[in-house]
Amino acid sequence: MDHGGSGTEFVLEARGVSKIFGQHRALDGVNFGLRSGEVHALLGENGAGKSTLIKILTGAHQPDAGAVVLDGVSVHFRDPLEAQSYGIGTVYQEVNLLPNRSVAENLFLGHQPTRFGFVRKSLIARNARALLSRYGLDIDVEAELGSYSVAVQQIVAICRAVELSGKVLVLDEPTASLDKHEVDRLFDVIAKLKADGLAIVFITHFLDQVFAIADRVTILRNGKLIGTEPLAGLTRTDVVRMMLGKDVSFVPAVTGIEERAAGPAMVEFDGCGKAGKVKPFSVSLHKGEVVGVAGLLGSGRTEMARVMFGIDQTDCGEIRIDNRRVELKSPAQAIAHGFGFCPEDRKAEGIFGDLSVRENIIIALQGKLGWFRALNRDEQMEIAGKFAEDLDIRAHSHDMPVKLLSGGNQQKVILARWLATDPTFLILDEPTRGIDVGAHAEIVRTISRLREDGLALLVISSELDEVVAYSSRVVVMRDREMVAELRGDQITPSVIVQAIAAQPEGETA
Amino acid sequence: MRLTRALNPQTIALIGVLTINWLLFPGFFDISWQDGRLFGSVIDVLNRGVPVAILAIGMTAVIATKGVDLSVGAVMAIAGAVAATMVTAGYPAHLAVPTALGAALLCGLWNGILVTFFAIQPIVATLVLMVAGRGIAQLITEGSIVTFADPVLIFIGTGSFLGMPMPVIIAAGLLCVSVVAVRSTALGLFIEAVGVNRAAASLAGIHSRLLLVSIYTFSGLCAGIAGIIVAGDIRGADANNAGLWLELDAILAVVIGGTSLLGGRFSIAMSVTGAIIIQAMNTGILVSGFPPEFNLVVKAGVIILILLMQSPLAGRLIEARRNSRLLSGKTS
Amino acid sequence: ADLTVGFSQIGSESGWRAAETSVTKMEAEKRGIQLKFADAQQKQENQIKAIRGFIAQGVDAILVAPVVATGWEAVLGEAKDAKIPVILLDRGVDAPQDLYLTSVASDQVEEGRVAGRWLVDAVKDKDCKVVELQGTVGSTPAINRKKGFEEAIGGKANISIVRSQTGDFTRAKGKEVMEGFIKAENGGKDICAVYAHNDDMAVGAIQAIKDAGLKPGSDLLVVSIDGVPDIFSAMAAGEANATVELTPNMAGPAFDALEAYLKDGKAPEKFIITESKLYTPADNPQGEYETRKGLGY
Amino acid sequence: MNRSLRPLVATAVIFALAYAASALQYPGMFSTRVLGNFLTDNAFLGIAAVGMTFVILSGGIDLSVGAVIGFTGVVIAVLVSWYGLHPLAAFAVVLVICAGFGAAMGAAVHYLQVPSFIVTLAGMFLARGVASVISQDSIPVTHPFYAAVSQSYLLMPGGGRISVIGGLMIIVFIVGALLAHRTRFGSYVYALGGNTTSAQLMGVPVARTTILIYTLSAVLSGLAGIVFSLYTSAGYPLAAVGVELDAIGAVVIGGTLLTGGYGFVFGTFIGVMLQGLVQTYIIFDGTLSSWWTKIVIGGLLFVFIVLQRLVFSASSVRARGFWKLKHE
Ligand SMILES: Nc1ncnc2c1ncn2[C@@H]1O[C@H](COP(=O)(O)OP(=O)(O)OP(=O)(O)O)[C@@H](O)[C@H]1O
Ligand SMILES: Nc1ncnc2c1ncn2[C@@H]1O[C@H](COP(=O)(O)OP(=O)(O)OP(=O)(O)O)[C@@H](O)[C@H]1O
Ligand SMILES: O[C@@H]1[C@@H](O)[C@H](O)OC[C@H]1O
Ligand SMILES: [Mg+2]
Ligand SMILES: [Mg+2]
Repeated sequence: MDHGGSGTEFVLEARGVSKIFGQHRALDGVNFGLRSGEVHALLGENGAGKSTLIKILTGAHQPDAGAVVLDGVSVHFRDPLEAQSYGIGTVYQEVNLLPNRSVAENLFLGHQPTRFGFVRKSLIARNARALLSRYGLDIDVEAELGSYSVAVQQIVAICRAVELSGKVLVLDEPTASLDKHEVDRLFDVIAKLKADGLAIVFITHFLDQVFAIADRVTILRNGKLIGTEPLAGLTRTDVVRMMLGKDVSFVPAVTGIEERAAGPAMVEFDGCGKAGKVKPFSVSLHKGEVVGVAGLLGSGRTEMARVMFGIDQTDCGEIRIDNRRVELKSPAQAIAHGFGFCPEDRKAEGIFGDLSVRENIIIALQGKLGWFRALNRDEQMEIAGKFAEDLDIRAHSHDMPVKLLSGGNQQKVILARWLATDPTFLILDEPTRGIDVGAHAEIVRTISRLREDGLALLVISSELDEVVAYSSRVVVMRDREMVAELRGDQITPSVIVQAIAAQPEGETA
Repeated sequence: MRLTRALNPQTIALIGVLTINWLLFPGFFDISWQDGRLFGSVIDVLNRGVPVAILAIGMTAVIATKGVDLSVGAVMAIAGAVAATMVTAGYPAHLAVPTALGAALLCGLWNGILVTFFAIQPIVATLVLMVAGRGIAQLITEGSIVTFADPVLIFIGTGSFLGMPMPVIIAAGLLCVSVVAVRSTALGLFIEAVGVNRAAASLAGIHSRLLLVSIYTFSGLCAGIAGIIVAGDIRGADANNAGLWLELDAILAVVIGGTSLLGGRFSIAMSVTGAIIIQAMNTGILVSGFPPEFNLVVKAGVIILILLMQSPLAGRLIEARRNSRLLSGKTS
Repeated sequence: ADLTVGFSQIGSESGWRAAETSVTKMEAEKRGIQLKFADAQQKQENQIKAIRGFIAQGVDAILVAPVVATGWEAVLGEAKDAKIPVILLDRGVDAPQDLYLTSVASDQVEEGRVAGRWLVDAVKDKDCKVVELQGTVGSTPAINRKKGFEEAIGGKANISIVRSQTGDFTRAKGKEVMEGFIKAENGGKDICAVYAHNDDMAVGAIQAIKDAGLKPGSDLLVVSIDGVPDIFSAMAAGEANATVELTPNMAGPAFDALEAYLKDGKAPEKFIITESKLYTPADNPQGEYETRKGLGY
Repeated sequence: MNRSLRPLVATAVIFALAYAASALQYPGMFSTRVLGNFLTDNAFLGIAAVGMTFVILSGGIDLSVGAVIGFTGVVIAVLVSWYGLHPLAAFAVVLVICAGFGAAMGAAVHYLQVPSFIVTLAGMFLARGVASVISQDSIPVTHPFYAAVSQSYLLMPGGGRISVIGGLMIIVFIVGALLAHRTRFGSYVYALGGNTTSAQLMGVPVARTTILIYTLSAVLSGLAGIVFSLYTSAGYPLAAVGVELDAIGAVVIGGTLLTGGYGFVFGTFIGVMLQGLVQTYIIFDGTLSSWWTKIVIGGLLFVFIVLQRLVFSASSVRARGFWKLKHE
């Protein structure tokens, strides 16, 4: 299997790599070469095999066939540690480092400087502060990582990988939970590293970002290599076609969906809020209406949704459904009223990793039916099959554990779970995060379809293009407070950005 | 498909242990009919395996939710003590048995509340009752072995029905009831969901607290049933020794049965099989005539073997071979 | 004469021991002795802690029922340095004799011998296969009672121990092990006698024998040690044949010796050996049952 | 104050208060003698609990502790009394055996992916079993070295003694604390307890660390066995039954989370001392029957855990703020 030390233009290379999980061929004879001083975007649909490929390149998985070649020499990384020792730094997808340890320790774990065998804590703290300040992050590096937001954690993960990468930096969807400002900063860093001659692999589903920084792209589909090309000659449509094998009309450029304020509201949150989490807000939704929620990271959007779904109980105001006052003390009660909620943190709050796709889809419906009215297997199969088809969920079997699906497909499973309960009001928190262009378009289409079917939807999203595309009203959050409600002509990206950024009245910058 | 599912590691292990028993003691499978009941070593394995099997039924549910119940041995002692002291004090068995079960239920409820509402880690929460519970049992019996002659209690422990020992009938009944309860309702799915991801389960509208409390209560109830059987068997409540260290056997049975200590997928029937494997091993040691000082070594050896068989490593080795076959098949 | 005496008890693992504890408390009360009781839950380390605690409190004397024979030298030395007399109850220790005032105990080897001699007399020249239910593996009474019994049947070619397993001194294990023995020995028909290291196991074994359709006491002889009430009621019902009494009243002689010593410095005998009395159905088992019933067995 | 230290400080305060309360009731408890006894009597437990702390920090558990203590004692006694080996040589031999035993358990946990609960349960049966196969009887160790060790101590004012084994425990705690909090190995242990997958992807040598953790625990159990053997001058296969539960109790009372990733070695020290305090209090009281002793021990365990829970959640609610409480 040794391909020998013949000269090569590549720093790191995959030659004919295959990987099989169970019955499923996740990678099939893939070749991939990475040059020094380039940003190489790795693209493909959810489940195309991108993460699997980089896990093989960095020692987290072993290939079933083929070879990994470093500087022209075939290597067998036993584990990521070994890859690190060759100057390969990696941010894996959805890996949250160690929430129980300090930021500083997370940055330097495995290569802390020591003296007489003892770790030099203050030196590490100093280095950590210095490192993070390059990303404009000024936080207490001795506090637990878990006490920071996902965004901060993501930046820490990137810093750590950069710090480790003498040669190669691998970033698997590093920008999924960053906002624009932070993404820009990351790109500055990447540009600098590239200038220093590092080879950088960059995985993302944001094509804008690809066109902003990538030099070459490699595209995978169904575990097979479709091609590697310089980006210069490609258009968005080319890339999408290569990824999906067909053309996709991306987010339809409709704006200003007419409001359905006519008639009584179906759900009303009137002055609801929770001390310390989200200030009182008032939102009402009609049948067949999508309300978008915009705001910066940490502006309190998720907290608002949690109050709406009865996870946190409102401590003021009142909630009305069809003009009748109701109490929401638990998600179960909310569900009984026809609510549904796709949480933002898919892994921690959404999926049941070890349960099957089928069970993941029917669980909320079953929860609604109760302990005794159990759906039998055939009914479950039928429901799962229907929604899997509607949402185009790609799983080779509905009995496989959902954790083995790619991220995007997991997201669709959760959406299917709520659609199966036949909801009247659906809350979606970042439903398109980490989802490929095809699926993205599909989810946006689904949202529009659900609206037409008469559902009320509240959609939290950081992607303004998307918000604009489906919302009939947009609620803007800032500092845990609802600061604006935009409608009609106001629903444009620029107005929303303004609303997000404006200083509250009476305050000066 | 059917066949491969029947040939799981547990069944193989059980067959293995029984075969060894038979080799060591050729009369192992002899069964005779005596005084209206079946009589033989295999019957003994079932009958003696009952307490651990019943504990394992409750323990499976607890473990499936990512918990563990260390107090079951002590709860057995409490239930036995309550039943025995009541019948010796002149109460009829139809009052004593429900009271004993009620006491066990309360113990389980207590565990459930500690785990759910105080959010104490299960192993520690139940450690409290494991330590104190035996004291409570002794408090009830005032330290002595309370011997009784109540025919109902004795029948529960030693009677027979259709030739089968009463404990086996009770365990089989409990097994059926609980399997039906979890599999023909959505309970099983909910238990697995809570064990796999409690946060997500709550968001999906499952009443996870109620479920957890019920499951610990059920585990307490199982321990109570086992405690009454054990007391009835020896016609007395031995608060100090009843159920001593049985929590470990019950956990072992569940793990041998293939339920992960990390929660999630579970099989009550397999846990009961695990209990029978453990008892087959114990009975094997008894009839084979090994010197008693070897008991623990033999037990350790068998456990290690079973776990080796079940280990994901074994599965992975097979998978790796298959994958390389798949790939080479492709190139050729 | 307000004495404070510390008592480090092993635990409460058997009916006999529970009785010993309650008799000790009764004896202390009778004499106006203040008893500080510490239950060691079967652990030697806890007993050592308890003795150290008693020394730190400055009690007038210490009673110990040592869980094992070894390992007492240091702590008994400390008691000696503090001039606190120590009396051993029911089990002995491997330590220089000047470290304790006296030891009140049965001769456990003799208990085994008494049981063995009874069997030898009972079976005469008949062939007899014996099954043995041992106490907890490694415990002193188990080791000694096995030894004594084997000595007593040693010269007899017609008596042999065919199976021996541990029943952990408990009824439940005694019953389970006996069931196994019965299966292994031709449905119990080949067994002529059961020797149990304590009565609790014998009580369990009797039930197993009955369940197998045999008659304990006649089809199979049952001999055991302790003399707890339940074995007397079994004897009264003709289901047990002999038991060797181990008196739970070790504290009585111990307190007598202590009081005499404290009054006029009279050193008692080093070893006060309680009688290992044999009881058979001829000894009014029902009466014995009644007298023992209230002693906390 | 560092927030993560709060549970530790709380535990220490609870201990101080409990000790003060018992000393008020029984003035005899406030003496260097009793303090010295605390150290000596709990030395073996403390040493074993240090190993247990590492295992629990990594998210595992070690049920073989008590059995390894018993096994070690028997082997030492056999080597010294039957084969005439010098005790120090015997110590070296058993420590090597224990290291191998621990490494095997660690390897099983890692490579076979069997939960540590079960691996170490099998280990417990094996160690106890082998010990009783070697000898059922307790074997006295009579050697001048043993006598010398048990007669050497530091005298404290007031007549209390710091014995060799008590001192050894303190050293083990100090070394253990340094190892856990100041070395790379220590940070790997916490990393495993935090999230094994993340740890592995971050380059923690998971296999090596896991094996080392169980090796460390077994070696410390072996050391505890040596201490136990010095303490009782004997080897007995049934010695130290259930010590693993006491050790787990000490670790947990000391503020280490059983799920791994959080805790302090020094907390375990306080946990051990608290348990010693409870026992000593019960002995000084002297009126509790066998059963009340158990009930009181269980009750106090409950009280300490609940107190700790309160302190822990108080410290986490405020600092973790809004976005961590989600997971309920
Ligand atoms: N450990 C595993 N066991 C079984 N199947 C797996 C495993 N990991 C990944 N897969 C499968 O391999 C395929 C490729 O997954 P991979 O995570 O590489 O996709 P991806 O391209 O990174 O997708 P995404 O954009 O959603 O992150 C998917 O079908 C997935 O279900
Ligand atoms: N990056 C951060 N830095 C500081 N505080 C944060 C950060 N992220 C979240 N928070 C805190 O969490 C609170 C609510 O967060 P929440 O998750 O509800 O916000 P969000 O708008 O939904 O953001 P996201 O899009 O990340 O989910 C914020 O008010 C803030 O105090
Ligand atoms: O039954 C008794 C046993 O429990 C005790 O430990 O020692 C003496 C025995 O007779
Ligand atoms: Mg991926
Ligand atoms: Mg959010």
